[in-house]
Amino acid sequence: MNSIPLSVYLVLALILFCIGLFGALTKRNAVIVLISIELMLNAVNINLVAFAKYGAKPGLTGQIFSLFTITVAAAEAAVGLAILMALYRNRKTVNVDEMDIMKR
Amino acid sequence: MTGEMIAFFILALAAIAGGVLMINLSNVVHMVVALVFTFLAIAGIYITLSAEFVAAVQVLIYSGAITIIMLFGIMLTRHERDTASKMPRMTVLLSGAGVALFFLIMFFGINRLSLGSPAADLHIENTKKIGVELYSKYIIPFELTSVLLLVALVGAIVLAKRDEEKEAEK
Amino acid sequence: MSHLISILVFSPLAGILALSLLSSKNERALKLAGLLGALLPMLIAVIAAASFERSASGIQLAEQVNWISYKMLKTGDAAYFSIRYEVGANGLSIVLMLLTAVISVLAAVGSWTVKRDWKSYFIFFLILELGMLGVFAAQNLFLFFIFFEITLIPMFFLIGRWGYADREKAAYSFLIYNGIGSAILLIVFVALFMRAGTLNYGELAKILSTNGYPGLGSTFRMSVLIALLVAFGIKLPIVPLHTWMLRVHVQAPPSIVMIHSGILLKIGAYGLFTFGIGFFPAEFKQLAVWIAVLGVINLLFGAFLAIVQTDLKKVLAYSSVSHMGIVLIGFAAMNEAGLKGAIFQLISHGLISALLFFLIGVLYERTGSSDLKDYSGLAGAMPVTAGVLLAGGLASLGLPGMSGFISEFLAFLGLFKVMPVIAAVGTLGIVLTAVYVLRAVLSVTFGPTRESYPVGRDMTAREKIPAFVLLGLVLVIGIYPGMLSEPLHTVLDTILLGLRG
Amino acid sequence: MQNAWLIPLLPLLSFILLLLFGKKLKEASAYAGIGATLLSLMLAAAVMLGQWGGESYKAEGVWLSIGKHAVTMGYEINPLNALMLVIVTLVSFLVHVYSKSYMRGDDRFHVFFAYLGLFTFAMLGLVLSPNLLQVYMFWELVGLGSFLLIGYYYFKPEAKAAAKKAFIMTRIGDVGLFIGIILLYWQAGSFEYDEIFKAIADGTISSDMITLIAILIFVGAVGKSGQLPLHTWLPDAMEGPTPVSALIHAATMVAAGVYLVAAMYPLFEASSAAMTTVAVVGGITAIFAASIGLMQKDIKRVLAYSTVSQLGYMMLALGSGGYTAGVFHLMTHAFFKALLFLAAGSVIHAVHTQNIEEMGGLWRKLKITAPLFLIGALSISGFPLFSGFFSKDEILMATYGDGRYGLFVLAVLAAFFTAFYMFRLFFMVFAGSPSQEHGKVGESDGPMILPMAVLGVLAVLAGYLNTPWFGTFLADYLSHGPVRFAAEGEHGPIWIPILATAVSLAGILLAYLMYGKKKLSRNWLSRSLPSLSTIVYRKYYVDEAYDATVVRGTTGFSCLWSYVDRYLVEGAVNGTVSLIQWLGKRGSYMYDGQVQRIGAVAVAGLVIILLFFAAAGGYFS
Repeated sequence: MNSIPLSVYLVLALILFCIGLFGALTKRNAVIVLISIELMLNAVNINLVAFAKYGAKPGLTGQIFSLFTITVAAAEAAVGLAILMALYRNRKTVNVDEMDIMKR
Repeated sequence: MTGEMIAFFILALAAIAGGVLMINLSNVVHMVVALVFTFLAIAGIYITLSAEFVAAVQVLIYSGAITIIMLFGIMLTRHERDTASKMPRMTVLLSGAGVALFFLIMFFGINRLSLGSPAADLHIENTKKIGVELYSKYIIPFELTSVLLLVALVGAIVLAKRDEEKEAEK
Repeated sequence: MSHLISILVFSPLAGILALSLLSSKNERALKLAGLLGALLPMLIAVIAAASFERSASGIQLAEQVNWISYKMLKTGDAAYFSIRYEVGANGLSIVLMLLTAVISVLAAVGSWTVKRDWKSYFIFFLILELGMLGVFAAQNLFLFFIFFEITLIPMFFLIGRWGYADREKAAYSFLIYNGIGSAILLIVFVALFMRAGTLNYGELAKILSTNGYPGLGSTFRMSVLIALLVAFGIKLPIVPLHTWMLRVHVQAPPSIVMIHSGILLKIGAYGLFTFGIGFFPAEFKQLAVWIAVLGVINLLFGAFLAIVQTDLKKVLAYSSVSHMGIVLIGFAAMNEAGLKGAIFQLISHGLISALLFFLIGVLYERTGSSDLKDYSGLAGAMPVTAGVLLAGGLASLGLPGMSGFISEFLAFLGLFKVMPVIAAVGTLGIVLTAVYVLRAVLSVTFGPTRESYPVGRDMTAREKIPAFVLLGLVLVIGIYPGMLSEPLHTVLDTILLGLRG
Repeated sequence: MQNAWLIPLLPLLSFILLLLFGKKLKEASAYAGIGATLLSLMLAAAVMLGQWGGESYKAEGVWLSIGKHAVTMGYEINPLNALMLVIVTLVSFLVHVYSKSYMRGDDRFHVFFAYLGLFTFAMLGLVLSPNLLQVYMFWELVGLGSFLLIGYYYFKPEAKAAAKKAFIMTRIGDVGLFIGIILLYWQAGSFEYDEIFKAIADGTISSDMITLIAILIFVGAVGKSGQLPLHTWLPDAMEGPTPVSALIHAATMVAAGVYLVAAMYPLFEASSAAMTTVAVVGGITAIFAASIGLMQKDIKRVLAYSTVSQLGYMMLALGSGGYTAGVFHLMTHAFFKALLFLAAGSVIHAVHTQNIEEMGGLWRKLKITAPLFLIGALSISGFPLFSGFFSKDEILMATYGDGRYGLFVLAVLAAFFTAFYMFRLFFMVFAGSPSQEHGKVGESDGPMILPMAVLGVLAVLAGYLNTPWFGTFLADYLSHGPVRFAAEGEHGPIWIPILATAVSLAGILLAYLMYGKKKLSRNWLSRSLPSLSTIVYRKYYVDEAYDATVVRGTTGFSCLWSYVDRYLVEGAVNGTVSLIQWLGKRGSYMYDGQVQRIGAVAVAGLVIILLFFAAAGGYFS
């Protein structure tokens, strides 16, 4: 039954997190950057759920936490996209490298 | 090799493949679709971790809601093909190196990590137990989440709404 | 358990409260409130000093309240890390608190020359006093650090807003140098806390004196001591970390320099004494030669530079550098005479430099300059001021019968016992001190009297009080040092016990 | 004798009183000073009478404790300091009286008397001290008194410079004393004279150490007593009012160095090298200063150099083992030199100049001052039967008896010089005709004459305290003290007094021929050897040499360090500042507002922290 060790889940989560991170850092399209961040959040969720089962103190807490994370992620996606729309309206682009308002 | 393992490997492969595809594709819509695969595979992995409710939520929210929002976002904005404006090679390489280093360090950290024996009873009445916990022990965070969602909703609307006064001025 | 020390430390808050209720336009009331706000701590300090048992050793008037405590995962079972609110006084700190309170009152009187923003000035002033009192009252490193930081911020504003032309640069260099010093202190304190598990002075000293306590090896001790030396060396200051202090001396308003030179510099020496020698006697002994050399360098460097300065304030600033060298010399001697000399020097220099800077304030108000070239023959126009200035200068150059001599003599007496050659080089400083003090004082007071001087504008009664009080204290200590040495005796005994191991 | 502590306190009281209320007392403030010193004088005389043949008395209390050692303060009466007490109080009293008239009309009259009180207090305290620390403290305080009085005319730049010079030069000597005392403390474990002498007698201190300490203490004496090479301040100190010169720079303070050596005599005796040093320095100073005195034109400067020279004599006596001779000469010198200064003051008071070339023919105008000056001059020249004759003889005999014949020759030569320049002075001032009109020249009034008369009597009689003919009262008296000196060869070869007389008469005669009768040209020396005379006139260029080496050296060194401070230390600080600014600027160029770059940097930082953490946590092991 317990033939799958915890570390395998963690490594999977790590791989997904790294993919998400790489995407967030290198993609120019803002939508893809947002979605990469979602991927990173998902990787974290895997960790939470994995620890809920295999952790030092197994229990439901990890799962509940992941639920909260998902909620927050959804909210984040909505707001992020709203910001994106507003930006797009002003600058007619979704390229991240053209968004340098923060410099000023 | 048990069935569980096989299932896990297939799902993990699917998840990673979706991610890698997302990185390598050039069409934005294709990228999002590739990521749907990953989200679905992650939902499967939740099931192997005896978290059926989380898996269901994952399918509903990620594969459903968030993906749809993203697609809307893509449709509402104009997109050149992503290849037209590639990142500078240097940035990509450096970011890649940083991420790889990060990966290595974390990998060494979590390698051969094992903490106690797995819980055996998580899958029994999983949804019910989560519900009970959420409405008793975690009631305050739960309510706070709802407030957060409301605020996000209002905020998203305010942000995305055209500035009518300004429009009117024009 | 009496709350006397706590009341003393936080008594400036009363003045702050009163000031904050007053209108910021009402100059007289504000100044009066500031003065009364400083008088209250002095009264309490006198009461505390009176109720202090002189011959008893250890911490007196101690207070202890639990404050923060938490458990570290790794250290296992019973190791609760707790930080308590603990204040108290030993013979040295009660004397320094008294000195702080007295000099604050006199500096408040000296603040009459402040021209604007009296309200915020006096509020900062009282916060500064609170911080200084707290530094000496604190009985653990955490509180010490907090109060130490509390002194920095008001000082920054006091220099930066009420100083002379180049005040902002002075304020920033004060803040940055002392900020670096406190950063080092913080690291040291945290390291000690993690390794020893307590921050209380007494407990720390006990733990550090037991050999082979885990995690407190000789390398660790030595590096902590050196870090302390650097941190307090900035405050003291030790050459070459002195440049900030010169700027502060020159740019800050004279009443603030009274406090700065009189008390704040002493915090460095107090820290070095309590933590450096008190916690790490054996390591300090290993470094003693170097500290003696540093002390002599300070002494001679300050003196040589003071000879060629053209600004009275700069002369005094370098003389402070020079005098702090004597503190180091006394510390390096590591015997009763030397340590006593160093501590006497703390108090004596506190009084003397406060006096001299007060006089600079008086002179500046009348002539608008502190350049030596702009002065001549003041003895004719302002005989009392000139006389007090001369007396202050003589005290500064260590004339017997005044407090400076006792400290100088004892410090050298101590050092000659252990390092006669270094001490002999240091005695050159005695001659140089005479040279620069006389050069500065005589060019102000002697010579043909300028006609432009306002005759009959000698010190007013308000100005005479601080001048004569300070001069009187200098004389009293100089004539009968036994008065001061008695409460210090028990402190020194404790420290010397640690030295013998 | 138990009341001896009152002796110094009375003048202190006068000082405090005058400081506080002097402004209101005005001219009356003189009476406070005079009264205080008169009381002190009476007490001192009582103490000395009680001391005659009695035992030493000592009282002290703990002042400060250093570990187990208790440093005490107190007072001690022994034959030596009882004698000093009388000398000091007497001269001080007379000077007070004299000043009342001399300083009349000065608008800081009360300050002058306050300073006199302070000085008298310090000097008496110094004399009464039973331990070296206390000696050092009062030693510095007399320096302060001297400094204040030299700089009394604060508005005169020369006075300012002289005061500063006096303080700093003596302080250089004081540092030697300071080190000597400290070393002695760690060797003998005490500051007390008794204990120190006991330690020396027990031989617990190595002989090299004794020599070192003795020489260091002697350095202090050199500074205070204006011995070579720290003598230059004393002639400059003549910028002070003349009574001050009489009190401080002739009779009392400058003798403190001699007193110190006398008080520490067992220490010096324990080291022959130290004794030689004292004798040689004294002998050379005697001839050196006397030769400068030959050429000076300022009446007070001549007397000042003569003081330096006579102090050298005393040192020579002490260094040659002539304890009594040294102390004896100290006493006689105090009287006749004070007399000379006061008389000089009277002359200056009358003619308002100090240049002797502008004087002349005053014998008839100053009918009382002139004979008194003559008494002083005869006494200092060693004219037979005057006090200086006896004390100088003793010194010569002691020197001869000690076997240092080179120094003996120097001493005889110095005696000749002394006689010559004193009478050069006398004839130039009082004989001949006035070279310049001074308006109405009047004799001084009673308060000025009286002290001079008293001193005149003493200048003659003091010599009979210790003579080969009537008995050696002084030596007997002093031998009761704690200082056990070797029996001296008072009865040296008979030709020595004769030689001394001859030399002094020769000097007087030569001066008479040159300046009284004008038989010989005054200027033969400056004409025949112009360079030598210039060198002597310019005081061997010692001042200039010090200025060129020590003063400029120190200033240059200071400037050098001030550049180091400004450019190296400040520069390092500024360098750090600009480095950080540069880094910040570069960093801000990199920041172009792009979110992803910010993110990338954050990740890089995270990775670095993780690397550290992993390495420290032993991940990779």
